[in-house]
Amino acid sequence: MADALDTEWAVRWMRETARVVAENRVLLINLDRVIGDADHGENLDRGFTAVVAKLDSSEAPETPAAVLKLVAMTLMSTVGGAAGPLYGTAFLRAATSLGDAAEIDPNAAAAMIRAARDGIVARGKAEIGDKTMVDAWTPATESAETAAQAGATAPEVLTAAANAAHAGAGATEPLIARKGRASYLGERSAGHQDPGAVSTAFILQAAAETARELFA
Amino acid sequence: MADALDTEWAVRWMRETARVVAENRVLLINLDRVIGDADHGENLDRGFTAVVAKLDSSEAPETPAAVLKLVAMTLMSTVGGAAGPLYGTAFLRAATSLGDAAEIDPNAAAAMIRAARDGIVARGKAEIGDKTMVDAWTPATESAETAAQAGATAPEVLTAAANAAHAGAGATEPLIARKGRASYLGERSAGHQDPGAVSTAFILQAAAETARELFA
Amino acid sequence: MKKLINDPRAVVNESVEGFGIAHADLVTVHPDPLFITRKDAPVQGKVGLVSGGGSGHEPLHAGFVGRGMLDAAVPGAVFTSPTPDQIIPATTAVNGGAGVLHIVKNYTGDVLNFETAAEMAEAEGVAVRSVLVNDDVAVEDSLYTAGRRGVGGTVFVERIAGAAAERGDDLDGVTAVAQRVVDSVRSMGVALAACTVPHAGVPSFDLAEDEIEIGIGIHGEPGRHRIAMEDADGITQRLLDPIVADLSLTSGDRTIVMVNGMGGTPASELYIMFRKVAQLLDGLSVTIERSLVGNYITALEMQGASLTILRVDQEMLELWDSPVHTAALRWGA
Amino acid sequence: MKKLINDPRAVVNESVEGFGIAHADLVTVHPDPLFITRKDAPVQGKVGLVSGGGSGHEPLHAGFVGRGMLDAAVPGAVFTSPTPDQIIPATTAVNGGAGVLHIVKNYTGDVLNFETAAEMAEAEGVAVRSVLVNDDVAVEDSLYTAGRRGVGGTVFVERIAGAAAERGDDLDGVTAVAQRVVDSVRSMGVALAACTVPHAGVPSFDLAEDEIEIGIGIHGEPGRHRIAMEDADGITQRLLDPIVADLSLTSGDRTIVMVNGMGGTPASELYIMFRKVAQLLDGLSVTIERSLVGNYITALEMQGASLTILRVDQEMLELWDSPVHTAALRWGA
Ligand SMILES: Nc1ncnc2c1ncn2[C@@H]1O[C@H](COP(=O)(O)OP(=O)(O)O)[C@@H](O)[C@H]1O
Ligand SMILES: Nc1ncnc2c1ncn2[C@@H]1O[C@H](COP(=O)(O)OP(=O)(O)O)[C@@H](O)[C@H]1O
Ligand SMILES: [Mg+2]
Ligand SMILES: [Mg+2]
Ligand SMILES: [Mg+2]
Ligand SMILES: [Mg+2]
Repeated sequence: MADALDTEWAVRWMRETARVVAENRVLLINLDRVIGDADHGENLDRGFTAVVAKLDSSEAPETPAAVLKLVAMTLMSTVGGAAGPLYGTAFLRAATSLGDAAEIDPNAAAAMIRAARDGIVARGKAEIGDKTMVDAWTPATESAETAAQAGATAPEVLTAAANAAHAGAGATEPLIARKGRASYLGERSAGHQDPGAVSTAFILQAAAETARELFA
Repeated sequence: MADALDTEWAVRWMRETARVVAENRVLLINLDRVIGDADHGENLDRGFTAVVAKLDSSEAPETPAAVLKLVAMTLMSTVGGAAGPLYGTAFLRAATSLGDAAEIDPNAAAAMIRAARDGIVARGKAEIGDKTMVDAWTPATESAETAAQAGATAPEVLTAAANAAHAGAGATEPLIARKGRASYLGERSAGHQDPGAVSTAFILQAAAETARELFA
Repeated sequence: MKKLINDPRAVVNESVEGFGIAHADLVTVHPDPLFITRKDAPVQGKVGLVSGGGSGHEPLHAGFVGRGMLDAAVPGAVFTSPTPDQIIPATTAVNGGAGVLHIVKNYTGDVLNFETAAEMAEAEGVAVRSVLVNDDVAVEDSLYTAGRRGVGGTVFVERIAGAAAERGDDLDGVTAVAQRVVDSVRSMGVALAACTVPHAGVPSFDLAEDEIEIGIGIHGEPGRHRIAMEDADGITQRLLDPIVADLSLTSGDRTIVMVNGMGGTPASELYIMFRKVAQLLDGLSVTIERSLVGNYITALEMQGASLTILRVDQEMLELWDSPVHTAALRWGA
Repeated sequence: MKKLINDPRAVVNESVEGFGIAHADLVTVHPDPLFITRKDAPVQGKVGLVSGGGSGHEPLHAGFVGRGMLDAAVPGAVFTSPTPDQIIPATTAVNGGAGVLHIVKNYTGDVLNFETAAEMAEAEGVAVRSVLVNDDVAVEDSLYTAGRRGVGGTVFVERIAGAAAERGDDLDGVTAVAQRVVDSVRSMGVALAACTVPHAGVPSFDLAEDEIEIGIGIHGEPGRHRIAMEDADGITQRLLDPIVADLSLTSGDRTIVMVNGMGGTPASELYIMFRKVAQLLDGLSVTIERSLVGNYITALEMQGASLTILRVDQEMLELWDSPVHTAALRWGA
């Protein structure tokens, strides 16, 4: 199937995520510093560095789902904090949604994003507008689904998701946090983007870019 | 006897010392901060404030020696640190040297300063050049004795002492301390005046000024 | 940033290693995954107590591992809750057959990671209960928020639940005592200066020479509001008032009081605050039965302090007084 | 300057007052002139131990008043040794008929004030001996200088001499043990940032972001030299080497090690240093028999640490291990 995403893509996605997270480590730390505890970038960098090490050292996973499951387990056991279990759950649910398919078609891509998003909501109980990563995942899910329904390719679905996630992350700036660490600041949390929403946008952007590159 | 110093002078001397020390409290703290522990001005201010309170509350002492003895006891019990016992001893020895005389003639004034200086040396074992208050008291003693021998008045004797003390304090600047707290800095103690030498100069200056005023 | 550290990423491992050497008579350090257990764990027939959280709050939690307090501490990265793969083996390692209580400070990360670990430890056959410490009155509590943070009250929960476990209470009993402490303890903190997270390298927030942050937590986060600097008595009153109100402390109440340093505050200042707390509570005819003044739950080298008050009944007091032997708290043993 | 204080001139009085309330079971605070005695002083037939010095080094000395350690502590103003009129009544108050030992840190002020007090207490019929603690290897010692400062070693002298007194040793015996500790203990310190004396209001010295002071004392004074910032392992080596050299520590020697925080250093950093000390001493086949890691003798909120090593024999070790019950050090009681 043309433009379908395979195991190789999943591996590239994760390596690219690791690169982008490392590159933006300080940015994410600083976002978290002003309304949180200054560790989000460090946590994700530690986690995705471990993911890459795991990918380098283990046998190549056989399906996209196997890749995402490996990522889920690695993040769960190396990230800690709020982001560890949330992203861990997200990747685990995403893996489950893919089953043992060898390739990911546009609808599967959208379903994967929804599964990730629903996993985060199930674990974290945040609603849209609470100034969390959910504010990036939710519009990403909706845009991905709209794109898939409109007949977009898988890379296009992911691109739609990434763009929406970026917009969603930007839109967290004026919000007053009601979940996570930023909620302790009350009104003082307004005026800054949520670090988890921003990292979500980076992750989905890595998905879109690696997908586009693979079919360029 | 013209120009002889009496009990009233001794009281004025101490009140003026208290005023000058209070005025130079921060200066003395700062001198002590760079090569010591930042308390000399605070210590002396506490001590001389207590001296004034004592003079205000107790019956007027009957002799100059009684004034100086009251000062000695008050400094000893309120100043602490190195300066407390050293100045305490100085004023005690000075008092002793005056006996129960009602007035202090030029020779007695010089003898009083020597007694104070010898008391400090006996307690602190510092030699000239060790960068301590001894470096102010020693030239003060010598100048006072020279002036007295040359027939100076008591105010003139004290003025000679004060001037020499100021010069002596200034001359401590290049020295490397061998006694007191500044000695811990080794060569780093050079380049700063010794706080105790400077406070000595203030005390003797107060003596000279009050003496001069009384006979102006 | 100047710190007595080597690689910022090795801070937790190296410091726990040093802790293990210094307190080899009390604890065993399990290096990978990292957790600390009391030397004689598992104590057969005794409920095991496990707590943990981000590092940077020392002596919490490792300093409270030992007889009469925790069986295991699970340190995460600095200010980052630990992961389930640390919490699970810590939990099974201290299960003496009577089950394990997780003492969890109320932060999303701690809650989620302990939740996962509890689930998986249960799956391995360990009976696990949890209590959530949420004593910080600086934080608004509502159904729609993350709720109050767990701060100083944690020390009280660990001590008193630890005593109940040592006494032989069963899992439900220990859990009930722990919950009773949670329900009766409140805290509030102040910062004069921020701390610097090693991997971040810059202070968590900036305060002018004449400003302080009221209502800070223990993670270098800014507080609820910023006010002009005040004297110790005024600040103490600001910390005490919301606690008294929230606990509805009234004449005749008995308390244990902790004046806690955030890491960079001289003991003398903590005692000046304690003096004022004693005066104010005395004015309310509230009794201070016991007290702790010192660094018990810190935020690296933050300058500031927190006040924690536990309303006690006779049983809690007796549990408090029973022997405890840990690196940071010790009496009767 | 931001501090949790009220009037800078009331710091010592208010903090000691708070200390007295918090530890009312252990100590009695005598307010005017100010000194602190153990609750049950004078202990009949026991040698009394008195120490004191400038305030700002808490928990030293008041935190070490109690069974197995000091009978009285005499606090001066911040960084200013106390006056004879405080030391004399403290001395007579703890004389149980067996005489009193003054433990004096070697500073001109402390020496002179304790000297005067001892003379006057003797005149009142109390047998008084003194030991001078001078353990700081950063300071050059010669006949013509004020000699070495007394720093961390003081804690060891107070503990071990306190144990000897509790054991029933007579005045000469306790003095001899104290002197033995003085002869066998050495220290060295480092500062990353200065402290601010309350009445001065500005930091004692300025250090650039990449500089540290080696060989500092406990009074906010600058050190012997300033070097570029290094990692914890490197700094630890710099503190350890001169101590090892001065004590001529060799294979088979037994020690008690203290890694002490200066007031503003997180516990985690102290444990990182302790880890390195343990590695280095292990490399020399020198044994660490016991250790203290924490804030025991501070310089207000100074950021930094000091290392103290005592070479012990079996008797000192047994005295060390005997029961002690003070606010800051407690075991076996
Ligand atoms: N309840 C929640 N639901 C969804 N996301 C959350 C929740 N709580 C926190 N987050 C996300 O986690 C991010 C913080 O992650 P991180 O800094 O790694 O963990 P911690 O807050 O434990 O330090 C926040 O920016 C937010 O996006
Ligand atoms: N051995 C000594 N002999 C003479 N003067 C001394 C001696 N030691 C210290 N001083 C004087 O004492 C001064 C310091 O006094 P102060 O700061 O009040 O006491 P401390 O050094 O105990 O903090 C020094 O500047 C010095 O002039
Ligand atoms: Mg964070
Ligand atoms: Mg001084
Ligand atoms: Mg965190
Ligand atoms: Mg001094």
